[in-house]
Amino acid sequence: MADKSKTEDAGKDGGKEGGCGSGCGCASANKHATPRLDQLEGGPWPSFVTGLKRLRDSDDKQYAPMMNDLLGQLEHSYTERLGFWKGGTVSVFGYGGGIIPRFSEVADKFPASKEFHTLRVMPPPGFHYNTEVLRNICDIWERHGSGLIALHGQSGDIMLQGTTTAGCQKAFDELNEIGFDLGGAGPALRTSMSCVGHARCEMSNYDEARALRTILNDNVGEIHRPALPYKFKFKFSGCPNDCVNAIHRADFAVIGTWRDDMKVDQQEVKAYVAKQGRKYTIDHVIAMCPTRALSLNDDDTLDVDNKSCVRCMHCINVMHKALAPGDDKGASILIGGKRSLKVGDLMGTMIVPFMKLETDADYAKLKAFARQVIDFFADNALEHERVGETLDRIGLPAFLDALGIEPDPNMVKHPRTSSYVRTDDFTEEAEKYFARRGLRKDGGAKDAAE
Amino acid sequence: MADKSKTEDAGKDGGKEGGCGSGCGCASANKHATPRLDQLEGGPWPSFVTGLKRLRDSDDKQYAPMMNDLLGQLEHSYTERLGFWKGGTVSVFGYGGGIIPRFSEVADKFPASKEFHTLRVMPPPGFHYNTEVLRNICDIWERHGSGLIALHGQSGDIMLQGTTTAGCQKAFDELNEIGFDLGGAGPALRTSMSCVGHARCEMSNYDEARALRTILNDNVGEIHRPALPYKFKFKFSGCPNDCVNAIHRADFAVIGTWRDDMKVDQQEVKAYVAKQGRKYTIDHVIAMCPTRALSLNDDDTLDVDNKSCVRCMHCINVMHKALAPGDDKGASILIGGKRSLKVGDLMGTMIVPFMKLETDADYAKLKAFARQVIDFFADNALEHERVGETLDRIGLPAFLDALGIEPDPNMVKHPRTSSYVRTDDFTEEAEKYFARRGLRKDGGAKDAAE
Amino acid sequence: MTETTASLTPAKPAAPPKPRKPIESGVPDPLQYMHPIMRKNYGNWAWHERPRPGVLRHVAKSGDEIFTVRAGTQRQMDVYTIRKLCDIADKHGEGHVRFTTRSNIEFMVAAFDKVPALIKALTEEGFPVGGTGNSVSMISHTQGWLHCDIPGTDASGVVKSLMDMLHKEFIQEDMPTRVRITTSCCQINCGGQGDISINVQYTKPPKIDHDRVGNVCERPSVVARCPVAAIRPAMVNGKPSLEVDEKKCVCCGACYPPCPPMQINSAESTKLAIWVGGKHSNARSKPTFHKLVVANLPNNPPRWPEVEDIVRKILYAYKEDAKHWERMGEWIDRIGWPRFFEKTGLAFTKHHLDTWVGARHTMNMSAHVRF
Amino acid sequence: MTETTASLTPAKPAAPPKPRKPIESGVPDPLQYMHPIMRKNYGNWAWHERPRPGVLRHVAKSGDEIFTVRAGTQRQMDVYTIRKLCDIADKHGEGHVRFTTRSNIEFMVAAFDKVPALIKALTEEGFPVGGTGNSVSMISHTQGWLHCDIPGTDASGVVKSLMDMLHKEFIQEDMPTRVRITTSCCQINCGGQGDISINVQYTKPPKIDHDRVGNVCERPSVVARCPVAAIRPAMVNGKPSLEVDEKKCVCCGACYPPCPPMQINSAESTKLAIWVGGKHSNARSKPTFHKLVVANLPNNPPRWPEVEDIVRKILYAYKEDAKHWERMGEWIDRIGWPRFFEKTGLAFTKHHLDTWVGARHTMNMSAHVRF
Ligand code: SRM
Ligand code: SRM
Ligand code: SRM
Ligand code: SRM
Ligand code: SF4
Ligand code: SF4
Ligand code: SF4
Ligand code: SF4
Ligand code: SF4
Ligand code: SF4
Ligand code: SF4
Ligand code: SF4
Repeated sequence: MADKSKTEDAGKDGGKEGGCGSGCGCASANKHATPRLDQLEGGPWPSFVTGLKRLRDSDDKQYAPMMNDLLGQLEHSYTERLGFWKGGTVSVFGYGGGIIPRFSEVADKFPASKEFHTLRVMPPPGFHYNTEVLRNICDIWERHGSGLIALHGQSGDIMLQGTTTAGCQKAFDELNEIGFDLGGAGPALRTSMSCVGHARCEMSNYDEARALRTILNDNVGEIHRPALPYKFKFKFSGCPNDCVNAIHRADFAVIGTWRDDMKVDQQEVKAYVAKQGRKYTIDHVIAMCPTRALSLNDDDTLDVDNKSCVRCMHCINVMHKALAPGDDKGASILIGGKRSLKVGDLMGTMIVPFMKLETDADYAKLKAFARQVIDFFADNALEHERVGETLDRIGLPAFLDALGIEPDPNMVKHPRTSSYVRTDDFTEEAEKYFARRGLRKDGGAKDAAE
Repeated sequence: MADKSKTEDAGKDGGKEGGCGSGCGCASANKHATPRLDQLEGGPWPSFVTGLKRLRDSDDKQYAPMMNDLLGQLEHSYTERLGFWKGGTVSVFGYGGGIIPRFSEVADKFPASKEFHTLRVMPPPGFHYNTEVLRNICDIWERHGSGLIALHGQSGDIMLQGTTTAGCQKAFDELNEIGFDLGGAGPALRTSMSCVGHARCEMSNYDEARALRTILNDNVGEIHRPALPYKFKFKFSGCPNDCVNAIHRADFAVIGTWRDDMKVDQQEVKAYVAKQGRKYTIDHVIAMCPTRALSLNDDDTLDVDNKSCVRCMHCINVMHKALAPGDDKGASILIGGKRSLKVGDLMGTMIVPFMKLETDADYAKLKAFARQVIDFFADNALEHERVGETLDRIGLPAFLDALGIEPDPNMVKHPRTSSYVRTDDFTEEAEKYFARRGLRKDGGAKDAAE
Repeated sequence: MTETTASLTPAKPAAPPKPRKPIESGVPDPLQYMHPIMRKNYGNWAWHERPRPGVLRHVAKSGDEIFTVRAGTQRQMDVYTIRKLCDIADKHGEGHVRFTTRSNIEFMVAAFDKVPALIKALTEEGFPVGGTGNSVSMISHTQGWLHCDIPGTDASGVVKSLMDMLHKEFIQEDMPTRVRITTSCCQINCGGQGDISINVQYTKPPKIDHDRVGNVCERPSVVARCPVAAIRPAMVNGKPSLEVDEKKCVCCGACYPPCPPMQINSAESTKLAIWVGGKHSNARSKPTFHKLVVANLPNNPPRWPEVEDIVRKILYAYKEDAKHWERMGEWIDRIGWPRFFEKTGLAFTKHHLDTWVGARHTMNMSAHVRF
Repeated sequence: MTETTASLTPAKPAAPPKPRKPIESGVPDPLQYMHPIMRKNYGNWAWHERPRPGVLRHVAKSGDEIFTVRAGTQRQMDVYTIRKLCDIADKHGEGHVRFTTRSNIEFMVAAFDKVPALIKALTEEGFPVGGTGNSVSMISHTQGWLHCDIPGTDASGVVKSLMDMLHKEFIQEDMPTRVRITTSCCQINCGGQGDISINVQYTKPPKIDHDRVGNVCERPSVVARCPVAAIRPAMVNGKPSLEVDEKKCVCCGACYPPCPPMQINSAESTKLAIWVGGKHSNARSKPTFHKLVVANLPNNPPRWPEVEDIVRKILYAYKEDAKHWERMGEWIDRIGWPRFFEKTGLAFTKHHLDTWVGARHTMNMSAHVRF
């Protein structure tokens, strides 16, 4: 009861909280008053409002007026509780995408920010920078844009937020000269992300940055000239911890894993048990393994049933001095992750249980498979349909068939429970399986990229 | 490979296996030869064929000719690999159901068994008999039927298999006189089953037989005069081990459970660990608890987090001298279990998390709720639709609404993950919940039967 | 109260009046037939143990004990068999028996000293004693050619063949935990879920006997029965009949019971499929449906050797590898489906990939993977 | 090779030719910007530890070490802020930084002795040091009123308000395990899944501006976007427009982006909902979607106190009760949803019961129950 009633009238309090701690020139004549936004300047977290005001107050800069009206429009939104931007079409010479155009619906009140387009610029994988390149980007954006930069967008772009149509071209040209290129927007291949991985993480099972650049740079046309049925995203995580959320937020997720046994240092295991205690170890490691693949021996050493282990990472995360991934490294590929539009949220489906990623040939194979999936998508998806929806619509058997991938039990939680299927060719299909097993060693995975 | 090829030509061998060990008069003129069935007389398991022949060979009995032709038709099926019965309509005076009529499609070849109807007779719950009543049943069926009895059908009936239309009435009349009644068939309330439970099982949480008879005998009309949209089955298990498969094989499953803490005898726990060993205990009890509600202390006593325990029974099944259900006993009610027709298999859905079953009033409440659900089914199900399909079609909120049951988190694995729902009355619904919590102590369960 | 006096005192069978009005006595009271010790300690049992396979010892809170001897039957019994079991119960038992969910018979006696003689008599008469604890119990089965109007095979025959093979596993308790096998003689599957299920699987769309449809079938309701809307009304050589879109048809047979002319069965196309991992109990994991592992096995009476062969492979792979208390499905959940197919030597094909409504929920939408 | 030489040597900005042909250089090579120690030990790290909140120590197989200091930012940064961070990196760090998936900035240095000064400088300049290990890291957020064309609220403002409240939990490592919070400013939910997610939830069907539909919207494709087929073309006062069946409409807003005149937002009806238990990692449990816990919270800028209040309740119930390594959803899976609603004091309503496609898969079809 208490909380509810609070919820009821907290609306009022809302206004009172915070307050403007910045002592900025809110009142001054030529600047829009921003009483609501001002309340977002107090508090310990860095304030985007204070940043916007800094830009507004750089009177010598070309963007100052634009940012004054931008703040005016934003305050207007905070007052009306509505947004006031509409889309449109803006692009740079030679490209069809990469810009998110924004035209104000209240330009009459706030003319200087009537155009406020965003450039989506592809970052170096892993978001590595040196201060020099960051300063260069700032300088360019100070000359041709609003001075507002988001690091980074949820898809990984450097988002240069707020400029005119002319500014888009100028900013892009200079960024392009220092080695940056536009990312994706609209029905196109989108900007990608990869985790820090190889650069600084012991869990990493393949070179994420290399995989990302191998695929994306092989398909720049699909990024710059939107011609797909709908957006398509790649994401790369070095292990199943999935630090870039690839499984849900990528149409094509490459997630590192290993095929051989994990590495166990029994001395470190004992040290861990000695430090944490048996009961703690049992409850937090043994009992938390999703497949009961771990067993603690009476001498405080650990049994690992590597055949039952599903590479979830938990025990390695917990005992990362004692345990580590194996040596036969590569990645799983999951296809079809997306947010909820139309059919509901989808996680990616396991399509390639294992693809070795070590040699040039391995990466070439990955590149070819990525291209094959993009082509499938271009040819088979309905308008505004994500590949996950296509898979869901035509079913996994038809999807695998189209890609020439053999069914593998790793693709499913479990085989069908419904008897509603025509199985008169079951025996032939079984023969194919036995033939495959006879010929190939590493199951469905290998086939995938062939 | 090996197995496959075997599968291929094993068909031939099939014929060779077994062989007739009975030395029965297969050859003799007036009896049908049954070379294939004869092969089912060998082997250590009791043979139904030998039983059928015994009946055939009881020359003094009225059913001998019928059973000769029955064996003839069955052999014919084994040869043609097809069935040769068709349905029809047969019933006893005053009832519309309870008989499964069978007319032969090959009566020309096997005239004596051209009618071979089955009486479905309701057994005592728990299938308890004394030899006297069993002998009485045999005598009746010897006079008026084939002498073939199945104990029991998958729905629990005593199946008196094989008689004429006239025989049905005679057999029923005599059975009815000694206290037996026909069970269900067609779109009607069906015969029910309950586990041995209270009669001989320490896990039992309520009087299964009483619950069964309370509900079924309150609705005999629905059993005998099929008038429902489709079949409706009740099943009763004394605990979540569910020894009568209620959860999948009943439209209305009553499964015993308890609300308070389970009972723990730490001395017996220590004895168990001492006997089985720590590692074994950790791997087979602690790590097998579905909700990690168990923790083994360093002194070999057991911590049970009863709030997290889901009453799965595992630890109690394993350590049944050390652990036992609590004292606050009753049952959960799950609705909608069925086999796969049309929509695919359904397990029952948790609708009443807990209904106390102890006093006369408790059982009266159960009876009233059962009646309410049957009425809902009669009024709302489409033709040939099971209640589980109705629930699936209209959705759980509408279903609960119709029954006046309040939503309870125990009804779901988890709340919705889809944002596609209109929630403008969320606050009012929340108020109702808080009001309920204010008024009632034991959540949604109590409401159910009110 | 719900008791019906009529059911309490068995009346001497009289010449039935015609027509006789039924006594709607409903479900009889079990207490009247129950062993006195069970009646006395009804709802007050303390614990149990298994002195040996096939024998249970239940101890009541009162300290009373009751011993149960469990034996297998053919379920479909002739009156002579039932009387023989009664004789044994009267001679070596105490006149009280019960049947289990799986058609096993149980003899209850007050003291252990009666058990050996009981076991001896049952064994001599060919009733295997077992089915308790970690054994393979009786296979739950259905009607088949013996009685049903829509069967694809004969359940009793399949069960007899398999139980002959499994006899050893029935009389000993040598499995990781109790094993539940089921069979069904058509795709309707009255036998339900099992650790291993042997069910008929149709492999062709129904062959329609157009001449009979008009008279025999209520066409709208047949159309309504099809789960994939593959049936449409049609005129075939002048007669009102039905047509099936064979591209859509999933060969489920649902149209056959309401319309026998839609012949789903044929000696050749009616096959058997084997499923694993069905479970009703709530112990540890939630109840689950069984999953397809092998389809297209020949319907090969009288002993279905190809079925026996596969069941043996699956059962013994499980027996060798599963941990105590792991049901078939839980064993597979631990070791994974890839390993299940390796260990059993069975094939994984496109048909194992779910295509039914909600198939998405059976996909592996995680990076959990096994090698 | 996939390397593009163009990306390797930064060229002095020249007056852009008009029109200038783009160099389709694609994704730049990160090695050129990477800290030398990371480049040297690329792919050869051995283990790591956290000397203190906000600081990571990674040890390479070569024995090399690198220390990382992580700090929070507002993501939407003005160039002055970015330059200030560069100044700190040049003065106290080694000129190399990276950003994380959650818009935190990381400063890499070769030796621990540089760490204290770095932390001091960052803290003085108002950049909270933390976000590592068992902390509440930066909330991942989206565009909102600041830039998007369809927002229901302002993500940056919601995040700033919440991070002010969570500052303490960001700079210390006091949670059961790492906590991931997300926000989204419309139901499209660019912010994705989170342990706790704060998302816009529309509560009314779109109000249609019939005068504009004809010109602005491609009607067939709008009709096609509706997940429940609630939209049909219609003539409204003589003009071609669209109609919504409000009985069917689930207020998802999918029709709004392709057709702005279908106004889904309003100051009153646009609300916020809170979801919990989303998870992407495969650690222990498989990745899961977040689940609805509270809807209909007022969209109350500039500080959304009602949202803060609920987030606090949930977060601290979790903090008190969860075991180490249990993510929000795993904690709830263990204690159960009934207890979650008890401990947080939140309401369970009919709206929590799934009604979307496949709802059946979210029902409790077992006897597993909690009291
Ligand atoms: C900018 C960004 C949010 C942010 O502030 O970070 C964003 C902003 C928009 N997203 Fe998004 N999405 C952004 C990452 C995402 C993500 C997260 C990710 O990529 O990891 C998702 C979830 C994953 C996915 O792809 O499903 C996402 C799912 C969507 C969807 C729903 C797609 C679906 O199938 O459910 C839409 C709607 C659509 O595509 O029609 C969408 C559409 C949009 C649009 C274009 C709205 C529109 O239709 O006009 C937004 C433009 C806002 C603007 O003014 O810039 N955005 N969007 C993110 C891109 C920045 C960048 O390029 O780095
Ligand atoms: C006799 C029995 C099999 C047996 O040999 O034990 C049986 C036999 C038939 N079942 Fe069944 N079912 C029998 C228990 C079951 C069970 C198990 C249970 O009740 O626990 C099920 C699964 C649970 C369920 O109810 O779904 C079952 C699911 C079906 C179905 C599928 C229902 C569905 O919704 O999926 C049908 C088809 C139908 O109802 O249209 C069906 C239909 C039939 C019919 C009536 C076939 C027909 O449509 O003509 C069979 C009559 C055979 C005969 O000649 O006696 N039988 N049937 C069982 C009843 C004996 C008894 O009364 O004790
Ligand atoms: C007699 C019977 C009940 C009846 O009213 O007839 C029965 C009796 C007992 N069951 Fe059961 N169960 C009986 C059918 C079942 C069934 C249904 C079935 O078999 O079709 C199930 C569900 C199977 C499934 O999940 O599909 C069943 C699942 C259990 C379980 C849970 C097993 C598991 O781990 O999943 C237990 C617990 C255990 O094993 O300790 C159990 C435990 C028991 C106990 C130990 C309970 C007790 O303390 O007395 C009983 C002695 C069992 C023994 O054989 O050692 N009983 N039990 C049934 C004997 C059938 C038979 O002849 O084999
Ligand atoms: C830096 C970063 C990767 C990057 O390229 O930017 C990163 C870095 C690490 N992650 Fe992560 N994770 C990062 C985002 C993520 C994400 C994505 C996200 O936050 O949006 C996830 C998935 C979250 C989810 O499930 O929705 C993620 C799930 C994990 C997990 C699995 C946690 C779990 O139990 O579910 C681990 C394992 C662990 O906690 O030990 C992990 C472990 C780690 C380790 C310990 C790996 C290592 O050995 O270096 C890294 C240091 C973490 C630390 O803070 O102590 N990282 N990590 C990201 C930092 C984000 C931030 O600033 O807070
Ligand atoms: S995903 Fe794995 S490899 Fe990549 S950063 Fe996270 S833990 Fe390291
Ligand atoms: S990685 Fe995960 S699945 Fe494998 S053993 Fe460790 S905890 Fe178990
Ligand atoms: S269901 Fe429970 S109570 Fe009933 S017999 Fe089985 S174990 Fe005993
Ligand atoms: S009954 Fe089941 S859930 Fe409860 S503690 Fe025992 S094993 Fe765990
Ligand atoms: S399974 Fe099919 S054939 Fe067998 S009894 Fe049931 S309905 Fe008849
Ligand atoms: S067999 Fe099944 S799918 Fe095929 S037509 Fe008949 S009902 Fe429809
Ligand atoms: S969540 Fe919605 S409003 Fe926010 S950025 Fe994404 S599309 Fe725009
Ligand atoms: S809001 Fe969603 S459901 Fe309603 S009309 Fe628009 S698209 Fe359809």
